[in-house]
Order: sequence, then structure tokens, then C-alpha cells
Amino acid sequence: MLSYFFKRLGLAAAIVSVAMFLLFCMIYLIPGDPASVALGPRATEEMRAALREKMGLNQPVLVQFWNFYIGAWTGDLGDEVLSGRPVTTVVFEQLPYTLALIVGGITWSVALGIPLGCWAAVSRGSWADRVVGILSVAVIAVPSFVIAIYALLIFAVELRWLPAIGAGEPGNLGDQLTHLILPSLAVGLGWVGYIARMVRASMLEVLEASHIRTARAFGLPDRTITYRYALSIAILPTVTLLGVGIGQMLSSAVFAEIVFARPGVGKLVYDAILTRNFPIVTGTVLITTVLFVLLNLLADLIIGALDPRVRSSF
Amino acid sequence: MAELWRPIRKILREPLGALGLFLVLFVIFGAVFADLLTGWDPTKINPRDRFQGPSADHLMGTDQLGRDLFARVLYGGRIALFVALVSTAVSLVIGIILGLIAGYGPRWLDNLMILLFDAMKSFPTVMLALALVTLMGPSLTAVMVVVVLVTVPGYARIIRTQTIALKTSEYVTAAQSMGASSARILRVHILPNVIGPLVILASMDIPVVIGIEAGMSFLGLGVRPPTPSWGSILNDGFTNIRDTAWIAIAGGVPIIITTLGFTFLGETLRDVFDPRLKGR
Amino acid sequence: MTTLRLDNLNVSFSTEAGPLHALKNVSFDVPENRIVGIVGESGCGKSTLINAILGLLADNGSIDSGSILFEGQDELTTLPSSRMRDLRGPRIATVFQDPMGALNPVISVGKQMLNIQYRSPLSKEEKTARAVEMLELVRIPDAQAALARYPHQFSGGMKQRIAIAMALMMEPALLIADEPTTALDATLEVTTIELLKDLQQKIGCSVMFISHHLGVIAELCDDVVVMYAGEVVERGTVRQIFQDPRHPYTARLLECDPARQSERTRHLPTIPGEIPDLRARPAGCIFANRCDRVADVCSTPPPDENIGDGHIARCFVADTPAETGVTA
Amino acid sequence: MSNEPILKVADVQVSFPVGGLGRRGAILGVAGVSFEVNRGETFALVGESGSGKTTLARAVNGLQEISAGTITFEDQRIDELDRKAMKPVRRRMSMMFQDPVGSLSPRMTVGDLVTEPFRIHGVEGRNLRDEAERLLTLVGLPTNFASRFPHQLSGGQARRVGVARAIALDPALIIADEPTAGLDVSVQGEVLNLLNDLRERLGLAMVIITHNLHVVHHVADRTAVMYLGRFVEAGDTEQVFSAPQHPYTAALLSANPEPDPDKTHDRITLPAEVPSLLARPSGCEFHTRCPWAQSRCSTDAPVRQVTDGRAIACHFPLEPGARPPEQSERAVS
Repeated sequence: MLSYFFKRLGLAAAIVSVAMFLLFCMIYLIPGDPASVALGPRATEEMRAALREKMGLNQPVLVQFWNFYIGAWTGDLGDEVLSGRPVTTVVFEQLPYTLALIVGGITWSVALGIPLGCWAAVSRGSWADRVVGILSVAVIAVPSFVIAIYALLIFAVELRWLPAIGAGEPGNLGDQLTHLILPSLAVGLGWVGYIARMVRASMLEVLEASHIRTARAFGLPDRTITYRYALSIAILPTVTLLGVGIGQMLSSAVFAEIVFARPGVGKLVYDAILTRNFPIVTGTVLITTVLFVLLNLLADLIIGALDPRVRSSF
Repeated sequence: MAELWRPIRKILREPLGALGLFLVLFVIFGAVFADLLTGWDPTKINPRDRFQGPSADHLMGTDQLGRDLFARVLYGGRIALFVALVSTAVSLVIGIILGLIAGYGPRWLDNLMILLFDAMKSFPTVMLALALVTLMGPSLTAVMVVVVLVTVPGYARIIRTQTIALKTSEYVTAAQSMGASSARILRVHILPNVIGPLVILASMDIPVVIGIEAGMSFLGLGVRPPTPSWGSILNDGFTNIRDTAWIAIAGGVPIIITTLGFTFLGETLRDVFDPRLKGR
Repeated sequence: MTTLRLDNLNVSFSTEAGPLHALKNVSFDVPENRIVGIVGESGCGKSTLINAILGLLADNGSIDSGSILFEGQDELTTLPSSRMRDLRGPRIATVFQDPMGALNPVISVGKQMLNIQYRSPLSKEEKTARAVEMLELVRIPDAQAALARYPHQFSGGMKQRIAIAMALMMEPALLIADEPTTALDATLEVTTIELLKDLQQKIGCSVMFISHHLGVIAELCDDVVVMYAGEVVERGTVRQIFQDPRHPYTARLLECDPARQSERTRHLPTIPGEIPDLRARPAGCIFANRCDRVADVCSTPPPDENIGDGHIARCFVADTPAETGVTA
Repeated sequence: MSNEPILKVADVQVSFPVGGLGRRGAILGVAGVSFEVNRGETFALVGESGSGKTTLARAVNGLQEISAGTITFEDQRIDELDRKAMKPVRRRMSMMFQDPVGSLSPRMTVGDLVTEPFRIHGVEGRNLRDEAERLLTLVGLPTNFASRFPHQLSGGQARRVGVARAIALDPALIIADEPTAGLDVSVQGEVLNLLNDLRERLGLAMVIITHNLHVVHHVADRTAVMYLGRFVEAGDTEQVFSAPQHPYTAALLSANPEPDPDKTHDRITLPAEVPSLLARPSGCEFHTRCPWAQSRCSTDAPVRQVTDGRAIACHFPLEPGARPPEQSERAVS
């Protein structure tokens, strides 16, 4: 198990390194100079030169990459252009709001998706199965920002059931949760569909397996077979799926934060673009990427803990 | 002709497939014949007619600048379909080539490419879009670059996994033992067996691509205003949501119709032509 | 007493291309304390037969007529599913073909063995002791430690022996063994067969042993049932079947086994032709299209001809010994 | 049948790397095997799973690199050839794979499948449709099968297509891996008869790989029995069958007896399971399972002895009809 952990950790580090490299290439190769971008069209040539010097853009490419790379690993992603505060500090201030949104999204998707998928699989071919199937496909298809806007329109603007704006009063947990309901639904609704489908499909596959036939032949009760013998296996792909899904939920969170005017990294980076605050943009991209890789690693470790076959194959 | 008709009949036999096909054709029709369906110029500003509800004159009403929403929706459909079809096709070609190389090539190359694909996929889509657009400036090209960057790793991985599975299959070994070249094995024995499922999966990705285009335009990172896009209409609707709901409805409903249509169609295609792909 | 009696059982499946008559008028007995072998090639209906007995037919399958009587009292075709579940495991146990997939991969062997005993009033310690005892009986080394291990940590032969241990743990009246040795190597097959025979005698249960391997059937079984395309074409004691086969299919099948040809030959016997489509069964004999003794009468349904001493063949010419190179 | 060898395999080893970072090693899948196949002769390799028989066949066919030894085919060293140089050799030596349906490319028609060798080798001046008809007729399939796809074939039919493809370019040697695997008893005979027929008519040499000794009996001129990547016994098929000298051969033979209820109760039971290639037993590698094993067997590896064209690797070769000592009381673990 320990070697499995280190192997996965090494792989995660490699992926992050390559991602940093790709990000650097993008910045370097794409026409457009970060200094000009930051200063806007009205800046003088001297101002650009000064900023270039400060950002280290006059050094050789490899040196630039090396500084970027080492800086990133040590948590130094440069300073914000406007206030001069370290990018890491600024991003980490906003990160908890986004994480809350994602955790909310996962809660929606797991709490609704797993029971729905299980139910559909057990009652395969019934009208309930068909309805769950069509609904899952439908919520997967519709982009999350459309859901966000319509949720805002219906529940906040028209019906006025739930608050439309902000993250709630600091310190007031109830208020914060109320403010979380709509945005997290927008983030998680599509994933209710994904998870319901995945659970249904893998349940059906597992229920066909010969060990389930054996369990039936031993007269084990249906409940034991469905929930302890089948679901315990069928749930495994869901964990992997959620690991991947977190990336998409991060994307959805950006929209949800903008639509519901919540603080968070999405709002941060969106505002940074409007103010040409380039270090914030790259810093946020990098930090969310690392976050995604780490959460994926966590998903893999959970799989390893749940599945003895994976555990011993390393 | 009969060859073409049979799959269509199979799709029509499924209620969901028939609905999907109808919705998709409906959207394509609107986009193609936009000039004939409306006399309004989608970019013409008309300050006196702001925030109008639907009427015989303006079928979907007007936006905050008095532009006809029906015309904007029709022309916005052209953008959405253009981006979806072109960038998916480009992604497919690149993905297939990279996937075949990774799957059939030497082990070290495979490992390297997998690492690249995984790193690409670890950027959250919107974050990648934001970073790219900051540098490139908002444009249709930027949207398409984002779509390709986001979808290629997935396609390449699928092709790679299938290629690796087939590489050790008995019929490929048999071809090797007959002396077939790598090019022939890839062309005759591997490609035909991996491409079908991928094309179906890609067709199911079209709604995702439409979502990316609309999403970026919503954030002001896609097509430049005044060019109409469903995403930018939706943004207008969002900005003015307390004044009128009509703009948000005009921007969102086409997105919902199109994504649902393509998804239902794609699902049916998959179930009909490659039942192995679905859970059951 | 008869442990299991099948009488004129008919099973069909509804398929897209129409109903498929999978089992037609199947009758045979599994007497107490005897091992009955079921022989047949692919498509003969062996798995349908097992599923029908266990009440595990797929949703599109149904028992159209006939009876399955268990221990002279339980009519399995009409038994409520809760009662059927009580029989499965404690009274009717099953060992399936695929040793790799027969055990749940994410639950430890010990836990699975405890789960099976869920009806038993014994304490957890006693149940564990029982599991260890069974594992030792099937010669799993270090049985106590084996309980904590997962299926993938055992070899194929061991997994199949664990499956046998689980099946016999509740001392069932009937053991259904569905090709339990087919996936194993020949030398491993021998040990498994001997083990099975040993345990059958210790526990004193009846066994329904399904196999396509004639050598194994001849060695292990007391009685033999020959199936072809969903029908029992011949049944009798192992000697009757192997030394005096009366149905042409049985005779030809025995002939085909290369092991039967002790003399070296460059030309092996075969049965030309294929099994008919079970969606459109012929009105007469099911084997007529491949039979070398076919006559006009064969287009009408053949009788279950009783040759004597429980030896029955579904054939018009069963009263004369089949012409084969094999003599009684 | 001439006695001129078409294939010579000498001391061939195949090793596979095992283990990940840190604990790298290699196991021998084939651990030094030598044999010759004469023109027009059928040679059988018999063994159970893990015996290395398929690996050996793939090595002969150049699909698997060998780590030691030489392979000579039609007086040419082929183990050193690269892929390009190997191509002409593949016209003369074809291989059939285990899975009758799975070895046929699923989206090609039977007609395309049987004529694929012509396309690969760019054979000129032949009408491929005529060739397909000729080959299908040769293996006893109706010519209208040419338009079918593999999944529309029964196991026996698919196997015939495999045979047709193997003989397409008039090879001198066919290697057939488990030609009867997955086939019903009543169909097995058809395939074996076909192979026998073709061998006689076309003067082919054949290497047949199987786990079923009885299949071998009716097809092979000479037989070799493999255990853990080595030959334990090899010789004239008739001799090996009538008087097996190696205990493993005897056990294999008895594992698949004549189906007669009065004759089958004298099987030789082998205790334990095949050892892992990672931990080969000392001395004679069969001693852990051998009913006749003595103390010497666990320390000294037996040397291969050849007498009258019969090779055996055993310290104590069996007399004809030998029964294991105290089989009934022997502890089984």
C-alpha cells in the first residue's frame, strides 16, 4: 500500500511538472507579451521595459522556465500587479469559497446520483429506469451556466425563495448554507446524471457477474447481494469518475461564482482578466490544476483502500 | 441510398432518437436559412425598441439595445454549429493520429504522451480558456483552440487504450505472423475497429463543445460583440435579468434544445450501432 | 428416495426473433446418494437446466410446463421465491464453471464463508471454525490464514476448491456442479474430481455433475443423462450409456472422443451438420438432420423408448443397439 | 516423408523481464529447448498452461524474441532476422492461433481474410476472388461464405477459414496453436481430419501445440511433452503413448483416459499445483509433484538422455505400465 501511495504521488508530481511546462510554453509561445497585456494599450515603452525587467522577461527562456518552475514548487507564483501582494496569498484567500462550492456539488451528485442509479439498475426496464435514464442524459447535456442562470431566474428572481447574491454573512453558517444551495446545485446537477448513469451501468455489469450468480445460488438475501456484494464493487468507478469530475466542477464553479456574485477563485480570475492582472491568472490556473491532480490522487487512494485487487497489484 | 436510409430508420424507431434527430434538424434548419427566416439584422441597434417582449414583429422580443432576439438566435446558431463541427473534426483527426502513435509506438513514447495528455486534462477547462484568452484576446479562433486542447487528450487516450488492447489481440498477432507491415496493421486491422466507437463518442461531445463556445462567449471570451452568439445573448439576459426574463430565455433555450438534441441523437446512435459502449 | 425428479420439463425464452424452446420434455431423476452426469455439447441446454432448477432463469425465460420435485415434497416450479432462496445454499448448493469469477473479488474468503452461514444459529466463532474445517477438508494450506485473504490471492485450482468448500459447508442434499473442472488443467482436474468424490461420500449428498468431458463422466458418475439441443436423448447407468448406447447421437458422440480411439487413426469420426435453430424446432426427432440411421418415421416425435433397467432413449430404433465401433 | 529437417531449434531460451523498479529480474518461459521437424512431418508440443509451449511456438514464428539458442528454417538462421528480412520467411511458414473466431479480423469478410496473405506479400497475377474460392473449397467451405463476417461463423467454420488462410501461400510449415480449442468434441475431428488431409495433399510439415494428448495421438508423428519451459520427454508419438517413460507424461495420459466406466479408475494423481516460474524447484523440476520422486530428484537435475530417437529427462524412467507407489495413502498437500 505504501509503495502504491508513493508511486501515485510520483506520478502526480510528474503530471504537475508537465502541466507547468505546458503552461509556460503557452505563455511563451502565444503572441502577446505578458507585460503589454498587464499594462494595457496606453502604457509607454519605458513602462513596458521596466515591467519586463521586473517580471524577468528579458532573461533566456530556460532561465525563465527554471525560475518559474522552482518558484511554483516553493509556493512563489509572483506578485499581483496592482497591490503587490503575493499571488499565493490572494488565491488561497479565495480558495475555501470555491472548495465549499465543489463539496456542495459533490454532495448533491452523490446524495442523488447513487440512489437513483441503484434504483434504476434494480428496476431495469421499468418506467422508473427510463425516466431516470432520460433525466440523467438531459442534466448532463445542459451546460452548468445555463442551469445557474435559470436557477437564479426561477428561485431567486421570480420566486424569491433563495438569496441571489453573495456567499452569506461571515460566521453565520445557516446563512452561508442557504447561499450555497443554488450555486452548488448548478455545479452538481450534471454530475447527478453522470453518477446515476455510471452506477446503473456498473451495477448491471456486476449483477451479471458469475460471483453474483454464485451468491444467489447460496441463497443469500437480495439485500445482501445488492448492497454488500454488488454495490461495493459498482461504486468503485464512481470514485474515479468523481476524481475526474472535480476538474469540470472547478469550471462550473467559475460560472456559478460569476452568476451568483460569490467570492472564489473563479470570480478572482475573471476580475483579474478584466484588470489585466496576469500573474493572478497563471497563478490560479496552476493552483487549481494542482488541486485537481491532488484530488485525483485522493480518488485513486480511496480506490486502493476499497479494492483489494488494486492494493496488491503494486 | 438504402445504405443511408437503414440507420436513419433505426434511429427513428427509438422515440428519443427521433426527438433528437428532429431537434438537431430544427436547429440546423434555423441556422442555414437564417437570412430567409427573418428580415432583421442581428446587429442593428434600435434604442427606441429596447426590452420588448415577444410580438408579431419581434418573435422573441428585443434586447437592451433594441436588437431583434430572433435574428440574433438564428445567426448565433451558425456560430455554435460552425465551432462544434469544425473543431470536433479537427480534434478527431489529431486525437486519432496521436492515439495510434501512442498505442502502437514504443513504450517510452507512450509513457511520455500519456503524461502530456494527463497534464493537458488536468487544467480545468474554463481556467485554460481564461489563460489563453488573456494572451490571445477573445476570438472565435481562441474558442476553437480551447476546444481542441480540451478534447484531443480524451480522444487520443481512448484510441490509445483500444490500440493497445488490439495490438495483442489474436487477429493482429496473426497479421504480424503473416508479415504485415505496421502501416497495414494500423490501417486495416486497428483503425476500422477503433474509429466507430470514437466517432459516436465524439458526436456525443458536440453538446460539450457547444457548451464551451456558449460559456466562453457568456464570459466575453468568445466571439466579439456585436456578433451574435447564444452565450453573449445569455450574458445580456443575465445582466438585465431584473428588467426582463425574455433575453435570458432567448439565449438559454436554444442552448438547451441543441445540447439535448445532439445528446439524444448521440445516445441513440451509440445504442443502435455500438451496444458494447453503453453499460447496457 | 429421489433427491430430484424432473418430469416433462419445458422451458422457453422470448427473443426478438420469436420464442426459443430451450428445454423440451426433459425428464430424469437424481437418486439419493448418487452422482448423475449430464453430458452434452454447446447449445444442449445445460445452463438453462441448472437455472431452471435453481429458480434463476433470466427475466425472458419461463417454465411452460412440467415439474421439478425436490426431496419428494418441494415443487420447485411453483415454489415462492423466498422459500426457493431458503433451499438454495443449505439444501441445493452449486459450483460453477469459472473459478476466477465465482468468488466476490472485494470480500475476503472468510467473510464470504461467514455470509453463507447467515441462517445458522451458531456463534461467530463456531461459524469461523466451520469455515476453517471446510477449507482444510478441501486441502487449502494454512486454512486459518486463508480466511483473511482475497480471492485473487489464490490460484485457479485453489479457488475452485474454495468454491467447493463453500458449496458443501451447509451439507446440502443436492450439489449441482456445472463444469467445475473445465477451466482447470488436466492434471489439476484429476485431483479436483477425486476430492469431489471423496467429499460426496463423506457428506452423503447427491450430485448433478455437468461436463462435456466423457472421461470424467465415465469415471465419476453412477448415472448419465445425455442431452442434445434441449432434449434428453438418452439416460441410464454409466455402464448402459457407455457400453450399450442406443441413441445414435450418444453412439456418435462417444465415437468422436479421440480418447476412445485407442488405435491410432488419421481419420477421426465426426458428426457432420449443426444443431437446428431452437426457434424453429423440427416436429419430429431433433437429431434427424444429422443422423445416419434416419428413416421416414423420424419426422414424427420419437417416443421415450424403455430398453430396460431404467435405460431410456428418445428414438424409434432404440431397441436395436447402435452400430458403432464400440461393442458392449 | 523425407528425413531432411525443415526446422531446427537448438537450445532456445525465452526470458521475460519481471518486477518493477528496484527488483528487476527475469524468468525463463522457455528454458533451453531443442528439436527438429522434418519435411512433411507433424510434430506436437504438449503441455499444460504455463509450460511455455505457446511461447516456444511464437519464438519459432519470430513473434517473440529469444534470449539464447538458434532457430534454423530451410537452412537459414531466422532468429537474427529483422522484421523486413523475416517477411519472405513468413510466406514459407504460417501460423494458426488459438481462438478460432478471435484470430479473424472482425470487420473483414471471409473472402478478404483468406486472401490477405496475397495482399501482404503483393503476389501478382492472381485473381483474388478466384483464389478465395479455391481456398474455401480446399477447406470444405461453400464459396458463398466469402461474403460472411467472422461473427457469423460457428467455431468449426471459423477454424476452417483460419486453415485456408494458413495454406494460402503454399507454405512449407504450419504452426497450429491449439487447433481444437473451444470446439465441441464432434467438431474437433473435422478440423484434425482436415489438417491431416492437407498435410498429405500439400506435403506440409506441421507443428501442433496442444494440451490434449489424445488430439496428438491421431495427428502427430513425433511428440514432445513440456513442463516449466523444458522438454521432459520427446519421441515417436506411438512410443510415447504406448510406453510413457516420464512420470509427467504418464500422468497427462492418465488424466484423459478412455471413457469407459470399467477402465478409468487408475488415474495418476499429481499433488500440488504447477510451481511458479519465479521459483523453479531445485533438482528435477517435477519432483515436487512426482509420485515416484526420490531424494536424489530434489538435488540433481536429470540430464537429457537420447536413445533410439527418444529423449527423456528423468533419473528413474518408468517401465511400461508402472503404477505410482502407494498412491492411495500418499499425503496430498
